Amino acid sequence: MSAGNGRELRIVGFLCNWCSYGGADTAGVSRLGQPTDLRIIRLPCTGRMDPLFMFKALLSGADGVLVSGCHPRDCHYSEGNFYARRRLELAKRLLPTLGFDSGRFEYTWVSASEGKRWQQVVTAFTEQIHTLGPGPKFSH
Amino acid sequence: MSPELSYAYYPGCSGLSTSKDYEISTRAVCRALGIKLQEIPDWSCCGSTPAHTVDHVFSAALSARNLSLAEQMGSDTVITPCPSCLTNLKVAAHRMEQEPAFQQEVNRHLQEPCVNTVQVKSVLQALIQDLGPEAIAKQVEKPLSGLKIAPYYGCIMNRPPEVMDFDDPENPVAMDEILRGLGAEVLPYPLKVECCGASYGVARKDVVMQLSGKLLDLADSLGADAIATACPLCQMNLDLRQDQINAALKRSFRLPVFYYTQLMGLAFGLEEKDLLLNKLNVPAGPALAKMQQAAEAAAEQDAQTKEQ
Amino acid sequence: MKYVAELKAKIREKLPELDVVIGWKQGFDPVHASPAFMTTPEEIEQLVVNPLCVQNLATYLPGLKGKKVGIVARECDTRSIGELLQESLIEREELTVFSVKCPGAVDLVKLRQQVGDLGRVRSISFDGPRVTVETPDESSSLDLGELLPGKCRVMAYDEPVLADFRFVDPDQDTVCREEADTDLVALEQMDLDERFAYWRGHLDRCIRCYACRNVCPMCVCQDQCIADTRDPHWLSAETDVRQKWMFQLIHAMHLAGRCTECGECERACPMDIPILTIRRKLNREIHELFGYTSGMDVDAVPPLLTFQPEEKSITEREW
Amino acid sequence: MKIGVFVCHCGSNIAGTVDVAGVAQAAKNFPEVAFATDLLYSCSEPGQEAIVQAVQEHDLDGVVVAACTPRMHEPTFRRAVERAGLNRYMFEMANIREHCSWVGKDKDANTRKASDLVLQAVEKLRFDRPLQAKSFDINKRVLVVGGGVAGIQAALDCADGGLEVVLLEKTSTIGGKMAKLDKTFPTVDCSSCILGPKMVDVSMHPNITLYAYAELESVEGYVGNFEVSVKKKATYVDWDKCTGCGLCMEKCPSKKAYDAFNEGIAPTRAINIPFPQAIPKRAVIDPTYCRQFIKGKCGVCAKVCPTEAIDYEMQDSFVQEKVGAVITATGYDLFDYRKYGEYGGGRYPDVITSMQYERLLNASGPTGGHIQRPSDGREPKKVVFIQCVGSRDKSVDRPYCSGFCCMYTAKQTILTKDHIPDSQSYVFYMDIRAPGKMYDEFTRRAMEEYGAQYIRGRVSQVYPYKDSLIVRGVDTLLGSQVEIEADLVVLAVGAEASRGASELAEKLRISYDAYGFYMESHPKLRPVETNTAGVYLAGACQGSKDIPASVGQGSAAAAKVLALFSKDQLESDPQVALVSQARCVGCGKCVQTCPFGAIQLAEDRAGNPKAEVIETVCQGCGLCTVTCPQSAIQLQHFTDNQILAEVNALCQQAMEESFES
Repeated sequence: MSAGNGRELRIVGFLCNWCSYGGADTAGVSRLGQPTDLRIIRLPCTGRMDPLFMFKALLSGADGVLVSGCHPRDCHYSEGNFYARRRLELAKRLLPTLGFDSGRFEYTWVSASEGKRWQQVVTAFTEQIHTLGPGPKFSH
Repeated sequence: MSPELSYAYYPGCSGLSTSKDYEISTRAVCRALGIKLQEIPDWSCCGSTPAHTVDHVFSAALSARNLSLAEQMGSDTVITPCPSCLTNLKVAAHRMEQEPAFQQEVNRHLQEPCVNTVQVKSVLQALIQDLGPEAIAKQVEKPLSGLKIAPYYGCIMNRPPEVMDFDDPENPVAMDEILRGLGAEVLPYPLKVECCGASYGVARKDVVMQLSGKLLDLADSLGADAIATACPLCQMNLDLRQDQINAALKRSFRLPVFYYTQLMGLAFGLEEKDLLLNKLNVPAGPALAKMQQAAEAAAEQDAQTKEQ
Repeated sequence: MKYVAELKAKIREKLPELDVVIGWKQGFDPVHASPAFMTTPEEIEQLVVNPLCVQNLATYLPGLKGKKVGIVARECDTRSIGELLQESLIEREELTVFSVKCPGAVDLVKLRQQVGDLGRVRSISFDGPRVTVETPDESSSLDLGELLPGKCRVMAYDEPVLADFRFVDPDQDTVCREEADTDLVALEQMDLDERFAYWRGHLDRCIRCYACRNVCPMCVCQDQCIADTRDPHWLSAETDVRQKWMFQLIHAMHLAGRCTECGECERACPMDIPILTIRRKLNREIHELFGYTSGMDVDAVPPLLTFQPEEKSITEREW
Repeated sequence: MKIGVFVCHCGSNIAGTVDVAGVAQAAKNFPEVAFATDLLYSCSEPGQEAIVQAVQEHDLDGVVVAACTPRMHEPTFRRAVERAGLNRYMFEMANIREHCSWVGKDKDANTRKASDLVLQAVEKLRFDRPLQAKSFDINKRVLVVGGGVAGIQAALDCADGGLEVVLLEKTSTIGGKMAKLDKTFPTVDCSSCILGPKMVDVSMHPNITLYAYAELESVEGYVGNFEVSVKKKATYVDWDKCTGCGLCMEKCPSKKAYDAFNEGIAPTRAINIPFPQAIPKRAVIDPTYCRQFIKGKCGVCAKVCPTEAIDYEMQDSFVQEKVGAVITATGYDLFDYRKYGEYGGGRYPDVITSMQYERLLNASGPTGGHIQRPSDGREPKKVVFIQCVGSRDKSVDRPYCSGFCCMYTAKQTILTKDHIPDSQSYVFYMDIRAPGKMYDEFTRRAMEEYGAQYIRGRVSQVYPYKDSLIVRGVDTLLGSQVEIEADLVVLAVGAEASRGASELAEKLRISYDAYGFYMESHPKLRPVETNTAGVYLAGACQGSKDIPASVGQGSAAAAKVLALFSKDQLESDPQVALVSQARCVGCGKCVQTCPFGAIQLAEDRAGNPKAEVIETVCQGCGLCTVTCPQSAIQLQHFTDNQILAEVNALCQQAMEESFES
């Protein structure tokens, strides 16, 4: 179940502990197969997601970055994802100006019960990154 | 008044034969409402029943040919009065849209490939959605007051819903709205999408007797004066075979079965040559007379109130 | 400017109540003005206001918090002051704003392109839109409009955001103007690869002097900047382009919704890296998303420090 | 630092698709790793013991376990490393099961991924610091939201255990759905006879404060110290004066009010007490029907009330309560029977819901327990029951089984026969779900002793014909169409999340599933806990369930609260924000954004403003850390350095490749 044949690309995921990390667990418990490119970093909340982590990952050679949190209004901490949405949307919009395809970064909401949705998100995002190919190279 | 409505028009084979009254009255009503129908030149069979039971590609190609002709006319919408034609045209378009490979296969059979850009609607859908019930009601000169009608849509006008995408598939109301606008009393007719027996009329007449008999029975039990329908095959089973049903079920139904376009024409005050009411097997006379009586009674009462 | 005498008089009048008044004075050569920190009547006499006074003096305000400060500010400078007030980085009661109608500004990079080595300039004088530059060899007459820095061409300020005293010459026109942002337009005409190469090329030249940061009025972290610490360790001392790029992104993101586009970063950059473009892009997106322009309303809440449960302008992706 | 890495096989759960030994071998080369091995079941007693021994033998000061999700066993392993003498926060988990072995098929790819995840955990662990929990006082009162049978049970158990209980009920009486039922399955004993005494116990219990006709307005705080605001909706009757005599109801001239208790099967008065056994037995005015409110004049009830309790000017009022834990027992609502147009619910008066039927059966119902058709009051002889109305049907977004409809339908066929001996019941069903004690026997009795005819198949249409209803369906066992001329059709409507469940969840900060049912912490092992500390679930709010299961969960939630309150103090999670005084410039942005008010501005010795975190209030979300431009405030255990280390660990290889070309 690998998106695109050939070698893996490097995708870094930032997931909130309460919803999306749980959603990814639910997908695992249900054995919902996914491409293997993604590596997940657990955050307490998407409010902890500094958009600079995304830039840091892309500048460090990640080919794609995915952030997922609780659906708006369902944040375990009430408001974290509301702030995150503004910050992440803004950061996403800056990417093309810097020469990065904005499709290299996505943020979304997946609840702890939405294992199926998580599978869809991972699969679709991994396919998207494979379509874009490896990120731009820094050496001349 | 909204800008003039104009459609590519697909009459369908039965419109030229068994349901000539439907076809003629459809044209007459559209003319009265200012709707322009441009008949698709050199149209051919839609591929209904015989073709699609044998070969889906062939059946779709027959429909696609007509769609392709409509495209060449530069039209964006085809309308047809016949639900069977509607189903076939829509199923072909739907499947071609879903499966590009199927579209290619279909187009292999056609001289001019079908791009599949034309929308297909029933005349009923165009009347209710594009023109609207108010515009129709405005055209009424002789309201059908006092006429109790059971509206009968037939089984395929709205189903399957994902293809037909019009009205409620279990409880459609488009025709109800139009008839109500004509001044008729529209009965809540729960079997409005039940099967009439359809083309079993040839192979298993007994099935038609049962199924159509049930439809007539319910309409009768509700006190209907008439049934309104939108489908040539339904009309035929209910009207042409009403005597046979009576014989088979030992009943004595005398329910005229109108095309809803005939009723519209009546209310618009159109002439017999545009309605062909004489083509009905169960005569419309008694029902219309009843309506007449009701109208006269109402007029009398009206006059009395004025005197007072 | 004709109002300078009046301005000096007002500062003299107010000086006893103030710890310091910040303005400009003639610098070390004819083409440079430098910030003046006036505490005595003598120092007030040195005050000048002309298109060479290019520094945004609001930069000094957070560092003087707790003191009674007077500041000579052009319209665009008051936007920075507005933002600082909004973020409670300075106190309104401690501040006296001597608002002057901007006489225009000279981008010294552009001047150098016109007249060559600036060290050879003997004198420079201004007469409305004309600029006369004397060198040992020649005297040239230039159009001030051609010498304006980029920031004066994308946003026009007729009035200050706030002022205690206002100084305007009779029939003095607003010099800055609102035109297309040519840098951003040029960048947006490139494809993604070209843009990436553009920044990789520019940012590779960065020498990490942090002048852009030090001059920024909104960079209030200063000594505590995360570029200068290992805890947290956002940046290493490596000289590769990623570190430099990351620094500029940190700077830009920390200014998102706060940057007042004063252009000091770009002016101070010894390598002429077009870093203001990134900030302008962010500001433009913020305006589109939240209808917000930094610094213009002292009572507003910066858009990244608040939220709406339903964000009208954000369309999230469906999966 | 000396780090130990333990890679779990989890039997074949991980080892089946990950080369576990290979991962452990690779880990030996990771920075500061002094020991690495694989374990068959790391969470088992021998597994934990192996970790403890390794820590002591190799003098480790940090442990990484690569196994299942930390949401499952992080607490287990933290206790283990603590037993080994380490601080429990010197521990990280790599999730190589749910996020790796269970979702990837390619063993090589999985192994590489697992190895990356272990490196990531090691890099994070290198920045872990020992954290110490703080203790804080707790308020040993409990709030129970919902006065159905689950809430009643939870409230009584807590109160009997010595806790002060605040019980909140949305309607004007407790009792919930169970109070409406006539009999209960499988014993066919009278519902109000077994519930009634419990309701009385609630009203008499000295430890229970009951707020009926009240809702939860807001919740602040955290486990041990919640502050809740309760909205007492205006009843227009002063309940301190009202004696429940019912005179007002008798005299009220507005007789067409909607009777929610009787499911709208008959009207009630604009001022009413829902049923004679109501607790509290107090009257409420429904202003949508009251003439005083509609026309501005009437005042009959005010005139007849012997205690002058009527107050037309009454407004909603608010009460603040402090509690240490919350039990939500908000129950369920019934599927809207109008959604299946083909059954004619809402259009044909003789098509009713099972709950409406329950009211017709009930001796205290509007017909006095005589089954009468709503249309003409005639006693029905043929009753058709349609099951799974709003259950197990994707097309109406209700794919789940409601679990209790098969049973109550069987009960209703039995009661029908009892009430009308010459009647015949027909049941259209999909499958009979009767897995409880004595349940299957009960459905068999309905069929065999009471002669209910069970037809396996769905109904396609119900329509009126003359005086009766034609029910058309299919008998899938016979493979034929069925048509029954029925006098009454009863729709066995399924359960759905109660309306307003999601809004309440948002106030309590608990999760709910796609259908609005509250999420338990673990579907098997933590069925009454939520992921929000101090908030527990009881009854059908967590998922459809019958009375015994609801009562059981009510007691279980009470036991959880009693265990929580068995200590005088709780330990706060030390994974909270910490301010670097040196780096803070006192701009107050963190104060502005903190959702909990956990940060305040204080002055340092020099009088400079500095942010200060109230540790027991901070919930550890990390919003402040991102807000602070100079990163002066760091969420411990999720510091910038830790997340950066994880990013670097994951990107290292990619970075090197990027420079190759």
